[in-house]
Amino acid sequence: MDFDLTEDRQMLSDSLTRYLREKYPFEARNKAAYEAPYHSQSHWEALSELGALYALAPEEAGGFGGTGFDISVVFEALGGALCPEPVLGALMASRLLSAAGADQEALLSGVQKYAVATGEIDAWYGLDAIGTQAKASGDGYALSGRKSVVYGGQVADQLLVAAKLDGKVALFQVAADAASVTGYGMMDGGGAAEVVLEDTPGTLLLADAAEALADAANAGIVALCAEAVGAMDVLQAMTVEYLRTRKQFGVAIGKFQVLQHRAVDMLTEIEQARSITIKAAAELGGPEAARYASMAKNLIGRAGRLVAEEAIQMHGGIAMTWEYPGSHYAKRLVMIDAQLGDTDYHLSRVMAA
Amino acid sequence: MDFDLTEDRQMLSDSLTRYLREKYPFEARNKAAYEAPYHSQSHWEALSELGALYALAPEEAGGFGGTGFDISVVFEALGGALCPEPVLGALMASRLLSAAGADQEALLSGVQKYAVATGEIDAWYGLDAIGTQAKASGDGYALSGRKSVVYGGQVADQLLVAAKLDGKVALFQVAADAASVTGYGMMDGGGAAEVVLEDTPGTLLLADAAEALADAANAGIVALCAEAVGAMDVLQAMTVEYLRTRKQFGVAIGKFQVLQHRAVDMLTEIEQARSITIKAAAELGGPEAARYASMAKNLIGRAGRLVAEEAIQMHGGIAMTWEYPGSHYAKRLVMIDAQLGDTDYHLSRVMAA
Amino acid sequence: MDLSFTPEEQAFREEVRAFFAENLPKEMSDAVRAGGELTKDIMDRYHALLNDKGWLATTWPEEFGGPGWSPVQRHIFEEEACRAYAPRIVPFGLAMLGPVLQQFGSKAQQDYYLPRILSGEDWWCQGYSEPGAGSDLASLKTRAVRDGDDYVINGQKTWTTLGQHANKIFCLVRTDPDVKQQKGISFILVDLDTPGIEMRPIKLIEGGHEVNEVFFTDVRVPAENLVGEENQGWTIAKFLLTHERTNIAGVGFSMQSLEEVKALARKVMRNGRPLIEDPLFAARVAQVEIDLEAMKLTNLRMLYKAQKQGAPGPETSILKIKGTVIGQELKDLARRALGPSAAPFPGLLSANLDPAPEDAAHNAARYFNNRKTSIFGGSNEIQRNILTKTMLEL
Amino acid sequence: MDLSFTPEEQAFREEVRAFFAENLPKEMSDAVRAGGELTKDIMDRYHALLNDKGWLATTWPEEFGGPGWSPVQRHIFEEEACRAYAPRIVPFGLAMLGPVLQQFGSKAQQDYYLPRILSGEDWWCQGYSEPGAGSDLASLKTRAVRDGDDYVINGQKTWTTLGQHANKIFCLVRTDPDVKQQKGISFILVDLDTPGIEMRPIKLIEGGHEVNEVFFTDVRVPAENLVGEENQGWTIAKFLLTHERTNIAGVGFSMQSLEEVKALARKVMRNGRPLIEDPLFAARVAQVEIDLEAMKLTNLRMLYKAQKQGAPGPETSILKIKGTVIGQELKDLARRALGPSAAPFPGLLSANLDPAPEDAAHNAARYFNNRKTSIFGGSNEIQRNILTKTMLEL
Repeated sequence: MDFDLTEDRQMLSDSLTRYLREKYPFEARNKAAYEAPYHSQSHWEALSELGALYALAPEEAGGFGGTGFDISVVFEALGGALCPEPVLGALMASRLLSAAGADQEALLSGVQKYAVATGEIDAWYGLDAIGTQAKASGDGYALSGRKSVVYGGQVADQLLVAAKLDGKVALFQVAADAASVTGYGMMDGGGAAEVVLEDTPGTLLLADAAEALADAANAGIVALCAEAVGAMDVLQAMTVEYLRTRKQFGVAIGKFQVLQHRAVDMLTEIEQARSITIKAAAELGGPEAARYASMAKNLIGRAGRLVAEEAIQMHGGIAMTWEYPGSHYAKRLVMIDAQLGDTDYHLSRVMAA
Repeated sequence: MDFDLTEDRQMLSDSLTRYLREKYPFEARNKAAYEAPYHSQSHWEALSELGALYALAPEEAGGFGGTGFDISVVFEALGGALCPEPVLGALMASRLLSAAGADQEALLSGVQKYAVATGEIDAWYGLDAIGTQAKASGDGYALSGRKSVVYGGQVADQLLVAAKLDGKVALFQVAADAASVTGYGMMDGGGAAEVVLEDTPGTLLLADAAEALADAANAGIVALCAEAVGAMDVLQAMTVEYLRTRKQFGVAIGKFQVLQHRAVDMLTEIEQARSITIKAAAELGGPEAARYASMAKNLIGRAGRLVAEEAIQMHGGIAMTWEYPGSHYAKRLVMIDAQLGDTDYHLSRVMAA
Repeated sequence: MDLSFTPEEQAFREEVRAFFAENLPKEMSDAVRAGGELTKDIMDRYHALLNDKGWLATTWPEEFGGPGWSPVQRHIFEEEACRAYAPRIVPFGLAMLGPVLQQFGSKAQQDYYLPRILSGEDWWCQGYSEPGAGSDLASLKTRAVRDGDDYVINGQKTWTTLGQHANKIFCLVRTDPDVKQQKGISFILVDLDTPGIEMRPIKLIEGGHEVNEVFFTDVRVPAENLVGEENQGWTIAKFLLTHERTNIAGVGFSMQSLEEVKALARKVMRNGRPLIEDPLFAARVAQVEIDLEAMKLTNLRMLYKAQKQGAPGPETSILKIKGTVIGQELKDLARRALGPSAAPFPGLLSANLDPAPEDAAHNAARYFNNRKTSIFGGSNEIQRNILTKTMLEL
Repeated sequence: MDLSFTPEEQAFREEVRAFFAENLPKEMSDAVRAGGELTKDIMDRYHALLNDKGWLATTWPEEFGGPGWSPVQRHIFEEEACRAYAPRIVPFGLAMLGPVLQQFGSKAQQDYYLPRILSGEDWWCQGYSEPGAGSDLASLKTRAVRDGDDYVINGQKTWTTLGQHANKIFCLVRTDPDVKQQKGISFILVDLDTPGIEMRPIKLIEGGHEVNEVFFTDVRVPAENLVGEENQGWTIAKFLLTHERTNIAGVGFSMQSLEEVKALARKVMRNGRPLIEDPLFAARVAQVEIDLEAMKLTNLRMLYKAQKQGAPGPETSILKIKGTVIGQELKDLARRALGPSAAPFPGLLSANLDPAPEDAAHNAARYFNNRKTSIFGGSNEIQRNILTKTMLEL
């Protein structure tokens, strides 16, 4: 049993954290996060150069990581800085390309951006209800349907699209410029796209992609949970600092016992969130991966909302403003619940197990 | 719109409250509540004489009340004193006898005690799964099956038993001494019985009793909710008084802001509980009775648990003792949830509507 | 004990309902349903619509142009306005300054200002909060110094709601710095055109512009603009706080939200079936529906008590606490129901491309914006402190 | 980062598991499963069983007769003991007084008392709390006055767990009333046979006899029974509080409870189907299962940290708070699962008539009894105060 990071991972964590803090400070983050194209090409390249993408894939796929703990180290650092870059799409695409045995050097080097397009308006989280259809067409396939809220889709070069082929969910690679892609910004920063496919050509990667998509989702969940833990730590620290300095009725509000105990409850839930994220990371790739991913995503959804709402409430008005960084952390923590399955979806999965 | 009690109801409330406080104080209550036969015949008679039972039935049935507000006035007074007498059975039986057009003077005068036997081990709250069967036998009927946790059954003279007859749920009157009745005491005081029927003779009251049983349950729920409100008011007052007088670290613990705010949250939930009980009482007998009864029982279940647990926690060890009256209020408030459908059962009914 | 309304009250409800059905432009109710910020034009026209009917100043006595309604009638009016998806009446002139002037203002102030509030000629905003004093109003620092026939004001106000539309502001200012905090405060009326005033927008968490900062630099205001006596401001502020807090529980708005959530959950699909059939989501909805049903009664009970006693008691803080929690829970469900389609920043996508159903694109923004309700108007923590003192006497 | 146990640790787990499988009498595990109070006989025999194996004093160094386990081994042992439904080891002699004597006791005290704890000859109980001082230990009033070679003790202790089985008590007493509260306290060992001691049972909320009051009237205790220096008691008390609080999160017991709840929910019927198929109940179970799964890791993380640092940090208060909340939630579910059959007072009905399934008749009693866990050992409010100071530094 060992709860310390390996030296390599600690170095990666430190270098990412330092870069984000020094080179991608909050004003720059907000500009990239809320103005088209809802990310920053130069910071994307810098993160790639620091190895943030290579860390997401195992050696056999050309990376130097790829375990749950590699993923969580990267995303915890990203979460601490509310980094809006489309790294999640890269992670999930990397898992899918590995499953397909496809080359992914362009992905890991950051040269090509990938987005994973599974969700549809009537099929957000599961795969059963997917309506997008693929059919053979000449040498390849043609896809028709609409993919919604494709995270990172607004700047993706390549889309990995889940579509029904002969009744099974298959996976295709589609060049973004072959599809009708409408990008937009998000409530919590960063971007996504609506992707409309009309007999759009695609390359078949996996004819039966259910398992690979499940693995990619599990990896994505570990990433989102780690991102949330990173963001919660920062928001908790900001809140405690505010309690220490803000005065009302002549004393620091941190002297009010009610706020003290509520801050302790935040701390407790954050430690629980950290724990379940470690567990989900440890189980990633194993037979229990989905179960622990669901546990983690459920707990993160609850803890994230608690931390966000309590942080706002304890700050008072200031945290209701765009200018205060804490408000953006709160938004991210609430909105992260809707990605890759929300608290209720994952609770249902744990119930069914 | 008028939220005051009528003069008659106020007088009834006052006389019951005064009697219970002066003549049935806590030591007497505990003795009756926890020692066989788990009630007190003399107090039962006194309550009857004060009109507590006549108030539960309308004039056409020989009473002088019978509306939701009559019921809630009586039970709120009983709840404030944690009265263990089997009045709930009388109320529900009175509703059933009214539906059957049967005479109920023996019930309303308190001469005969009635208990309503619907619940079974595999069919606590609904009627669908009832396993007790009735069949024609000579001039009457014979019943076979087992009824569990029949509140007040330990001292009942008459049992009103729900049993399947030709596939429908019918209602029978069974003399208690014709059945195998095993009485026992309850965790929160008062008594109940296991009733085993083996070709036990019964008189048919209603061949299709579903509607009457639903009405009796709705009335019973109004009663339990009012009882809980009465008990919550007392436990809240005890808690606030304790906060005022108990000192730790040199100050009254009521000066700790955390306890203040939690006591306020108790108060808030009690006011909500009072409100929904009033609403359920107002709707009793009408087309929406079941819906509002379910709402009330769900809210009471949650509020009762909150008030009980918070009262114990804020008192500390003293409320963990048998000697302290507050512990018995807490027990009643928690256990009341299991009677006539718990929070989840009633939430499901609201969901389905 | 009788929960029914009188025949007169029921007739009144019918009258109000018919009025909205016939007179509220669809464009207004559509804008309210859509959930974004309302334009000044819509708010102005709604104001005029009610004023023409004589139903604008619902809390004013008839002598000043109010409709002379009982608290129950006002309650019915508010319920029906919510039911019709009417805009909210902007409260600063009508619900706040109006009663203050009627109670503390001079005859001249009443004669001049009250008609202008009704006509819409003046749009008032509120200068109470300051950057350093949130819930701790008594510590405010904005100074007003008497200089001849004027006061000269220096300082800063914040959280000034809809100040961008206003031409006037009423302020609490410190007129005596040497006495105990509450004692040296005055209540003064200021024209926003006066030189030395600068209003700057505050962008809120969800991106909206609803509140502002107001900076005062050597702003000269005629002394006749003082309301009541000098240093009487705290009395006026408390009057406003304990004065009937209309619809503090927000029951009507929560009923609106509940209907929206239910409609949405019937419409959107999750795991191959309508979301409302997911027992976990349905349980969340039913739970808050029950709490809201209880809150309706709690609200009426306190309304009844206030009507009997002539003024609401401290227990209205219960309405504030529980009412905002219910409202926030409903906004949470409305956001949650959308899943990922809650995430796009509203307004960037055309309706046919927006993954959220009609009228739901603002749901996430509304959830975040709505967090304010447990903070402003005396935070829920302050309300608990009040109840501790008044109801628990601890 | 590696969550797996070493091969040695896994082998140890197998060894412990095999030991319980082979040696724990079914009658003991049945009694634990049934959930009522355990008899002194069962507790004594379990004590002897572990002592014979050398696994009794899990936290003691080998020199004093401990097994020399690492914290991880102790954790594994506790998990397996829970898994086997073994009784709890009574902690007062083994987990509390033992370490105190090893740290602060004289050689003579160690030589005399430690073997008697292991052999079971002495059953210790704890004299800390007093009627006027719950969480506020420093305000204790029981006086010990030096008189020749004795101390004369007067006062009252309460919440003395299992004191009815004990022959000895260790007490915190005030030896100097004139100094600051914490400074005048001493730690002393008292034979319960000494004249002037009276022990009275306290009946608990659910009807059980688990704790007692102890009255001291002119009780003469030899001065050699003092542990450490006079007025050093507070140091010893703090040592005990910050000393490794074994299994404070109660993870093993909660895992036991979770399995019981699940088994029960598969067995009992509600609305015509097994309760576990009711989505609302299943959601409650899954929710607490997730919290418990996280708590397992939180527990291990803090164990790991303690092992590295040599002592647990203040963050163990998190284990206490969240661990008790999870345990209480599970007891609530176990009671809730029974519906009305939770209500009979346990022990009054024969098994064939009891409406509750086997081993579930005590579920309501256990729920109520378990409320103590968030009160004793430093209430959860005190734990939050500790975390406020130590972790938040507010």
